[in-house]
Amino acid sequence: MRDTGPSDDMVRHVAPDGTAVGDVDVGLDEGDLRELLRLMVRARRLDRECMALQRQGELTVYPPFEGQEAAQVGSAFALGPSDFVFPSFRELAAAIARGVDVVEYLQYHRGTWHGGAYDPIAARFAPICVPVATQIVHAVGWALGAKLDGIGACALAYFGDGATSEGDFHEAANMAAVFRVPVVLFCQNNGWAISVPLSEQTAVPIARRAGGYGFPGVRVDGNDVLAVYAVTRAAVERARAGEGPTLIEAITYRIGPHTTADDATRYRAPEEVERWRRLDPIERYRRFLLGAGIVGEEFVAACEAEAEAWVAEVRTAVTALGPPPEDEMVAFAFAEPPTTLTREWRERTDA
Amino acid sequence: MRDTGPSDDMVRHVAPDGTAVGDVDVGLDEGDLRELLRLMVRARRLDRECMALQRQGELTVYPPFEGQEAAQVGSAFALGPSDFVFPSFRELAAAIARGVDVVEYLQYHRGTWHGGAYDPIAARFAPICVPVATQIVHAVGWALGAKLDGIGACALAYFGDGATSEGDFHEAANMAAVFRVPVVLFCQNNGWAISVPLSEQTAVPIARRAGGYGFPGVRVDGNDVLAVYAVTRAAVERARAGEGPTLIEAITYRIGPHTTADDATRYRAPEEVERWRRLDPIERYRRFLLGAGIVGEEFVAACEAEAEAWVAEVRTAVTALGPPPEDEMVAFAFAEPPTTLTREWRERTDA
Amino acid sequence: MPEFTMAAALNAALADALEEDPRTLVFGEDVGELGGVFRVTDGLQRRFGRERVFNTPIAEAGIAGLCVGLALTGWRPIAEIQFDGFSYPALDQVISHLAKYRMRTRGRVSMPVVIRIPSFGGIRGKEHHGESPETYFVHTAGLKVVVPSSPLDAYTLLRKAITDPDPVVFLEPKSRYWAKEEGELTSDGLPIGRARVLRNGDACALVAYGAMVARCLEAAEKLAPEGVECRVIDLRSLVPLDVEALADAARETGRVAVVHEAPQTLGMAAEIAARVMEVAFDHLEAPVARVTGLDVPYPPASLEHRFLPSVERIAAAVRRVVDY
Amino acid sequence: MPEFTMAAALNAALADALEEDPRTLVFGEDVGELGGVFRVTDGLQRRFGRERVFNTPIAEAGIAGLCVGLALTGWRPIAEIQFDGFSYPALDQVISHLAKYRMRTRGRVSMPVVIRIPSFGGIRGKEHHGESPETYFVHTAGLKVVVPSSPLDAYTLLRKAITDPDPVVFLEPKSRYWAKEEGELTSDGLPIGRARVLRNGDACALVAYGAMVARCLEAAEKLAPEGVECRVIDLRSLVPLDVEALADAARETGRVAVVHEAPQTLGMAAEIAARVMEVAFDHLEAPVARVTGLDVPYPPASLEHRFLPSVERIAAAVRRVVDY
Ligand SMILES: Cc1ncc(C[n+]2csc(CCOP(=O)(O)OP(=O)(O)O)c2C)c(N)n1
Ligand SMILES: Cc1ncc(C[n+]2csc(CCOP(=O)(O)OP(=O)(O)O)c2C)c(N)n1
Ligand SMILES: [Mg+2]
Ligand SMILES: [Mg+2]
Repeated sequence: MRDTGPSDDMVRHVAPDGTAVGDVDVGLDEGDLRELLRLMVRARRLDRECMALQRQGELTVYPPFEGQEAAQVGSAFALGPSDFVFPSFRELAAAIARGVDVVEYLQYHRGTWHGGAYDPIAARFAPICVPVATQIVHAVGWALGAKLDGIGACALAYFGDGATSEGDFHEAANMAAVFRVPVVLFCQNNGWAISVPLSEQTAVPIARRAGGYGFPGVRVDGNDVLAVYAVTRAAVERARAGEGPTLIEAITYRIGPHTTADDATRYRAPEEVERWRRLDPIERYRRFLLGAGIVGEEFVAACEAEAEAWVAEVRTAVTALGPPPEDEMVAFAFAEPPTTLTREWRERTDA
Repeated sequence: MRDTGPSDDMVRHVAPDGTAVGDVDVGLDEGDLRELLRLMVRARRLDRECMALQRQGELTVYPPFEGQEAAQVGSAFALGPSDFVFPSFRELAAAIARGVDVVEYLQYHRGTWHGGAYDPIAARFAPICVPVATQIVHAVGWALGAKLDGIGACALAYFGDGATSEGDFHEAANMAAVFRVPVVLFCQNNGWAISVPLSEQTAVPIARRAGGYGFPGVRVDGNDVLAVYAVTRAAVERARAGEGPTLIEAITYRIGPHTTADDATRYRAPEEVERWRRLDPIERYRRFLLGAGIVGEEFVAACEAEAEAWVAEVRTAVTALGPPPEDEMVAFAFAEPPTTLTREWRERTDA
Repeated sequence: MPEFTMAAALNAALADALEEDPRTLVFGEDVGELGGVFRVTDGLQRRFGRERVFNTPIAEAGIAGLCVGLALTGWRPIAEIQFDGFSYPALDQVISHLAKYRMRTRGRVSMPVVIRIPSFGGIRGKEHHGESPETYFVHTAGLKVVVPSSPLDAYTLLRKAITDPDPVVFLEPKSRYWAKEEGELTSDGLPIGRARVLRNGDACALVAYGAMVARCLEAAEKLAPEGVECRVIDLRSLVPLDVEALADAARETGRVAVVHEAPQTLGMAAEIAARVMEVAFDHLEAPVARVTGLDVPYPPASLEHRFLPSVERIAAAVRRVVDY
Repeated sequence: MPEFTMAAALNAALADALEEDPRTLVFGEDVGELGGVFRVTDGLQRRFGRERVFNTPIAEAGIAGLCVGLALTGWRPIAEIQFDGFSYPALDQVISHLAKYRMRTRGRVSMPVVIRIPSFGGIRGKEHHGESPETYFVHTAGLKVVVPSSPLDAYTLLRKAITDPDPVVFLEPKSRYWAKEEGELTSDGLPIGRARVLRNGDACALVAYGAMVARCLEAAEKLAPEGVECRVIDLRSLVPLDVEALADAARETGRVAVVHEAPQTLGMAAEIAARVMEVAFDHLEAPVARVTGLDVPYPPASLEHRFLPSVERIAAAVRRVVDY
C-alpha cells in the first residue's frame, strides 16, 4: 500500500511534479532555497562516488542513501550551530549539510577509523552509530545536559523505521517525554530494514508511537525538502522553547541496496524501486525551483559541476588515507593506558 | 491529581460506595459473583499473614499487594483453563485465583526455591519474575506458540506501571502487534514504582501506549472487580478470536510498602494512602453484593472464617518448609550436569 | 565426495532439523526472503513456510525472550542474532531467564533453545561486527556454548545443539563461512562437550576454536620443519569444557598455548590456563601461553591484523613455550 | 575517631563530589526522595536539588545511555543501577558505547562516568539480587572496574572513580554496607589500579575483593595458630589489575588462592591464575587455588551458604595449597 507513494496524511509543500501545494513559504530566503539544492546535489554525487569507491576496493561495506537526500538535508538544515546531531550509519547527507569534514567521516567506511574520526564536539555531530537505536538514548542524554545548562540548544537523533522496534527507542522516547528535554526524534522511514518491510516491523504508522509518550508525532513527505525543513524547524523551535520532544516520521525510500553487501533484488520488486525513482526528491525540488523562477538551468549545471569537482577532491583525499599508526589502538582506549595493556602491546610489537 | 481516585475515563461498573454504575451484568452467575468475593477475602488474609510471617523471620523480603485484590482476582478470573499467566512478583492474589499451590508459591518468599517451585506448566502460571518487564516478552512468545498450535488459548502478562518504561515492554508490545498474537497486557497501575510516582515514569496515561502499537488500550477502575473482569474477559475473547493484543491499564493502589524492606513514609503522604483506603476494592464489592442481595452478612462472615482456616494451614505448611537438598543446586542447572560441575560439587562436599 | 562451505553445511543442518522435527522454528532479523545476511537460512522460508521460518522486528531482547515463551509451549526455537555485536541487547534475557529457567523451575521446564550468532573478526567488518562475545556466555552458568571450526563439524554441532535439552549459544566464525570441506554431513559424531585433536605432536599443545583453529594448524605446519611438533586441539565446546582432553595434552606435552580472538583479560585462555594448572601442574614445563586479542575495543579494519593472533604470533608463542 | 558504615562513607563521597564539582550529577531508580534502596543517596536530592539528583524511569539501558549523552555535553554522571541482576539490560550501552567512546573518537571524547551497582550475594536476597556481574565488565575493554571492601576505602575509591576520566564500574558489596570502620575519610590514598595488602604472611597469598576480603582475613586468623601465615590482598581494582602486587605475592609465598563469589568458570580467579602463572611460574609451589561460587545460577537464600566461599572452605583451600 504505502509503496504507491507517500499518502495524504503527510505534510507536503511541493508535489512530486514540482508544483507547490498550498503555501510554500517556509521562512527561507532564496539563498537558502538554492543552498538546499546545492547540498542535495553534492550529497547524491558523493553517495554515488562512494558506491564506486567501494566497488573499486577503496572503501569497505558502504550504506548508500540515494533517495533520502531531502529527508536528511532538509532536517539538518533546520538546525542551528549549537544543536547536536546523533546520526545512525546512513546520514552522510546530513553530515554534508552540517559541514562535517567528509574525508574524516569516510575514514569510517575506508576502515581506517571507527565512529568519529571527525571531531564530534566541534562538528556538533556524534560518531557514526551502528547499533540500531542506541544513539537515540545518547541524544536524550545530551538534551538533558543542554537543558540543565540552559543553552537553548536541541539534539536531533536520526534513525530508521526498523530502529523503532528496539527497546532503546522506547526508553529514549519515554525519558525524553518525562524529562521534557529539547530533542527531535527524526525517523527516516525508507520502507525497509534491510530485507524486512515496514509491515513486518510495525502494525501502525511510526508517527503514532509519539502519542504513547505524550508528545507530537508528525508525518512528512520525506522526499519534499521544504516540508521536511518546515516540520523539523517547528520541532526544533518547540524543543528550544522548552516544550519537549517531537517525533518526525519522514516517508522516503532507499533506492539502493541496504549496503554494498546486500542484494535487494532478493526481497523487493523492481517496480517498487521504479515507482519511487519517479518520486525523486532532487528532481522534484529542481522542478519546483525552476518553476518558481528561483534558479535557472545554469544554476543547476553549476551545482553539478561544483559537486563533481568537490567529489574529485574528496576521492583523492580518501584514497590517500592509509591505516592509522598501529599504536593508536592502544593509545586511545584509556586516558592513560594501564600497564597491563602497554605490556601486552610491547610484547606484541617486540615479537 | 490521579491520587484523588480513579478518574472518569475508566470503565467502571460499581462505584466506590458499592452502588451499581449502569449495567452491572458482566455475564457471571451468582455463584461466580460470590466466588470473586471469596477469592479476594482469601487473598487479603494471606497477604496480611505473609507480612506477619516476614516480620517473624519466616519469610525473606515480601511484596504485599493489599489494595490490588480486585485488579488481580478480576483479571485472573476472566481466564480459561488453557490460558497462561505470566506474573511479575506481586501476583499472589492472581495465583490464588488461578489455583496455584500457594505453599509452593511461597517457597519463593521463604527463600527455599526460586521462580517456580510450583509446576508452571500444570498451573498455567509462569514462574515469579523479578526483572521488571522481562516476562511480557515471554508472554508474547508463548502466545505466538499458542497461535501456531491453533489452540485458541491466550497469554496474560501482569506488570506494573513502572514496567512500561523498560525496553522489554516495548519490544514485547510491538512484536505482539506485528505477529498479532493472543495476548493480554495487563498493567496494574498502582501509582508507584517503589518510590517513583507515575508522573516521573510516564508523561501520559499508560493505556495510551497501545495506540502506538496499533491495538486497543483500555483504562479500568482497578478497584472494581466486576469492571476488571469484564474488560479482561473482552480482551481475552478478542485475543482468542485472533484479533490480537489488548493493553489494559487497571488504576489501583498499593496500600502497603513496596516490600517489607521498604519505608513508604519516606516518599508518600499518609493522606494519599488514607484516600485510597476509602476506595478499598473488597469493601466496595462487599457492599455491592449485599446491596444487590446476592450475599448476606453471614456469607461474608463465612468467607472470612474459611480464609482464616485456610491461611492457618498455609502458615503451618510454609513454616515447615526447610531448605531443599543441597545437591538440587547442581542437579537442576542442566538436564545432565557437565562433569566439570559435578567435580566442582564433589570437591566442595568432600572438603 | 560432496564439498560444503560452512554456510551451506549450517543451512543443511537447519533444513534437516526443520524437516525432521515439526516443533522447530527458525527466526531472527532478515532470515526470511533474504535468507540471512550470510545466507545461512537461504531458502528455508520458501521450503518450510512463513510460520516456521520468519523475520522478527529489530529487537534482540525480544528475540531471546520469544525463545523462552516458545519453549514453554513446547516449541524448539532456533533464533539468529544478526551479528556478535548485536547480541548484547539480548544478554539480559539470556542471563536472567534462558540460562536460569531450568534451575528455577526445579527442572520442570527445559529450554531447548539454540541462539546462533555469526561471530568473531577477520572480515574487515565495521564496528560491532568483529566482536568475540564468548566470555559473556561462557561465564553465564546454565548455558552451553559451542563454536564450530569446519563445515562438517558445524553441521554435526548444530544438529546436536538443536536436539539438546538445554540452551545452546552457537557462535559461527563468520570469517570461515566460505571455507570448504569435503565429506558427508552427519548428525552423529562427537557430542557437545568433547574437543577434537586435529594434529598430533608432543612438543606443545595448541588449543583454539573457531577461525583460530585453521591458524593454529598453519602455525603447526610452519613449526614442524623446525622439529617442533604441535598437538592442535579444536575445543568445539566451550561449555561444557573437555577438561580431560586438556589434561591429557598438558600431561603429554607439558606445554600449552591457547589462541583466541577475544581480548586477553578473562578470555577463554584464562579459564584454560587455570584449569590446566589445576589438573596438570606437575607436568607443566612452562606457563600456559595466551595468544589473544588485545584488551582494547575491536579496531577498524585496517588494524585488525594487529589485533588478531597471526600465524607468526602463534608460532612465536610456541617457540617461547618450547624454549622456556 | 569517627566511625562509618560503608553506606555512610559512600553517601559522604557522593555528597562531597556533588559539593566540589558542580558538573557532577547523581541519578538512577529511586535515588531521589527515597535515597536509594540502600540509602546510599540519602539526603542528596534535598541538599543538591532535583536537577542534580534525580529519579529515572525503570530503564537501565536508558540510564547507561543517558550517561553517554551527558558526558558529551560535559557533565559527569554518577548513575546507580539498583541491583547487580538489573545491570544486564544496560550491558549493550556499556559495552557498545560507554567502553568504546574514547577509542572511536580517537581520544577526543572521554567518558568520565561512574556506574554504581550494589552487587554480590550473601544477604539472603531474592533471585537476581545476588549476582556477581564483574566478569561481564572486566572482560569489556575500555572500562575500569573497582570493588571496595571497607568503608574508608569505599570513600577513597568512589572519589577517585568520580574524577577518573574513564568510565568506572563501581561494584558495591551490599553485604558489607553496614560494616563499620573507624578513621578519616580521604580522597587521597591508594589510586585505582593498586591492590592493598591487609595482612602479611609468607605461607600463602589470599587474593580477594569485596565481601570476600573479610572472609579471607577471618580464614587467615583461623590458620595462624596452625602456623600458616597468609598474606591477604584486597584487589580493590579489577581493571586495571595490580599485577605487580600479585607477582610479588606469588614470588614471595609461592602459593596463591583466589577467592570470589562469582561462578568459577571465567570468574576473576581464572584471570589471576593465568597472570600469576605468567609472571611467577618458576616460583609457584602449587597450582593457584580457586575458591569461588559454583557454575550454576545463584541459588535461593537457604542454599547461598553452600554457593559462596565460606571461611572453612577458604581455610581448607589454603591448607591444600600449603600441603601441595
Ligand atoms: C542492535 C542492532 N541489531 C541489528 C543490527 C543490524 N542492522 C544494521 S542496519 C539494520 C536495519 C536497520 O533498518 P532501519 O532502522 O530501517 O534503517 P535503514 O537501514 O533502513 O536506514 C540492521 C538490522 C544493528 N546494526 N544493530
Ligand atoms: C530490570 C529491573 N530493574 C529494577 C528492578 C528493581 N525493582 C523491583 S520492583 C521495582 C518497581 C516496579 O514498579 P512497578 O512496575 O510499578 O510494579 P509494582 O512494584 O508497583 O508492583 C523496581 C525498580 C527490577 N526488579 N528489575
Ligand atoms: Mg529503514
Ligand atoms: Mg507500580
